[in-house]
Amino acid sequence: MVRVLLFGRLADQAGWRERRLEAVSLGQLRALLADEDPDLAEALAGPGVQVAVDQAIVRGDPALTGPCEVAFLPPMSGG
Amino acid sequence: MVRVLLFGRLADQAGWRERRLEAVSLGQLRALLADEDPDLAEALAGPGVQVAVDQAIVRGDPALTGPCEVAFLPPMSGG
Amino acid sequence: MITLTDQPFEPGAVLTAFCAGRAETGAVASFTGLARAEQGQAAALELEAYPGFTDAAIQAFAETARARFRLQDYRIVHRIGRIGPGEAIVFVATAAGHRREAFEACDFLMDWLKSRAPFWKKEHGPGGARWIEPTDRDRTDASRWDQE
Amino acid sequence: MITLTDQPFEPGAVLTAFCAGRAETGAVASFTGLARAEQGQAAALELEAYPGFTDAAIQAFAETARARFRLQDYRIVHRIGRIGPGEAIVFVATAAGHRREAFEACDFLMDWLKSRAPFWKKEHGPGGARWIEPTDRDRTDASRWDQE
Repeated sequence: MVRVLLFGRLADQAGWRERRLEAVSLGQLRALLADEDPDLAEALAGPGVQVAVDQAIVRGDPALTGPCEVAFLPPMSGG
Repeated sequence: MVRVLLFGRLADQAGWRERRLEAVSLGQLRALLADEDPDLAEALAGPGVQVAVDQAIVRGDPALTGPCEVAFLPPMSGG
Repeated sequence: MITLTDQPFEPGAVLTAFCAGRAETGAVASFTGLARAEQGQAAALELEAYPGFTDAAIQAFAETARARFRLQDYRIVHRIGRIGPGEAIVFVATAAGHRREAFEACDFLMDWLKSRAPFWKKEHGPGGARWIEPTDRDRTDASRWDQE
Repeated sequence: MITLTDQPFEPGAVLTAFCAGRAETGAVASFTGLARAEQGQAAALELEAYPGFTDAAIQAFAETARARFRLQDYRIVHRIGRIGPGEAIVFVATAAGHRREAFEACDFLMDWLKSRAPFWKKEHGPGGARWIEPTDRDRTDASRWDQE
């Protein structure tokens, strides 16, 4: 089970901030989201959007093993 | 009548901080003080000691007309 | 110590607590960032953090500041959620033996917090809400420290 | 506003009052100078001012800072008399639209206050009392601003 979190403009665009999905890799997670909402999936892959798995920034298409948290982070604005 | 003020180490050396004397110029005031306490007069003329008449820094031997305040200011240490 | 809070806080009270009992400190610099009304153009600011991730990132950065400027201590309070005009957004205090280190560390922390810390900022104004990106000046200020 | 006081004061309380109602300020920098115990080498500090002259000199300098850094406001509180370890000697706060100006003005005011303001400072320690002159570092810090 993957806990998916969206922040900033990504959450506004999706209309949700958190949900739970089943996926074994980040790529599969992106594909599931694209099936439902292609515009959102495009935004999640957009420039400056970083992905954190269990609060650590990742690149590429890591495997998601066991329960984990995947966060999509738009460009940070500072405080 | 001249109100004479000493600050910092000058007051410690003199043993007083404030007194009243009659003088018509700064030079005459220095001479009066030198009669009583030559070491103090030397310190008052020492390097870095500034003189303020009515709270404005002066140089040389200005006349002291009417009631006024003469302050001897050793090098300022900052706060 | 680092605190993220969704409640208004009083920077002066934080400074009082931070200064207490510092017989060997000498220098405490602080910075308070207040939400500007912008003559009514900014009705409110909304700040989003990623709990856990944002705190950890601030902590890691603050520890580099502590080492770089030989700080004795630091204190950071950052608001999240909706912030009204005139309310404190951020408070940073640094304690050091001498003022140069305290000032530079506070400045350094603020440049990073304002430009690179993991927050997402939305400005609510009369014409609606918009997400804000760091300004060029924020980037320039923060990059001053990279060159050294 | 400038205050010289022979009573202990709380910098946090001064900061609270200074930040109140600032819906268009954005940035408040502050500096608090605390008396160091120096591991018992400094039992107390004694600061002498020339009432009227010292305030006027600080005010004149603060107004140059206000113009130079486009400050909205400033607040300076300076202790005089006998000051124990850990007590606040000086508090300076500056308010500006943006943080660079607030920080630089606060730094500028402190450099001058620590090195050139009309105070006379005596340190009471275990070996007696001695009058203190500005340090080389104070002079260097203050002269940074002369070259610009």
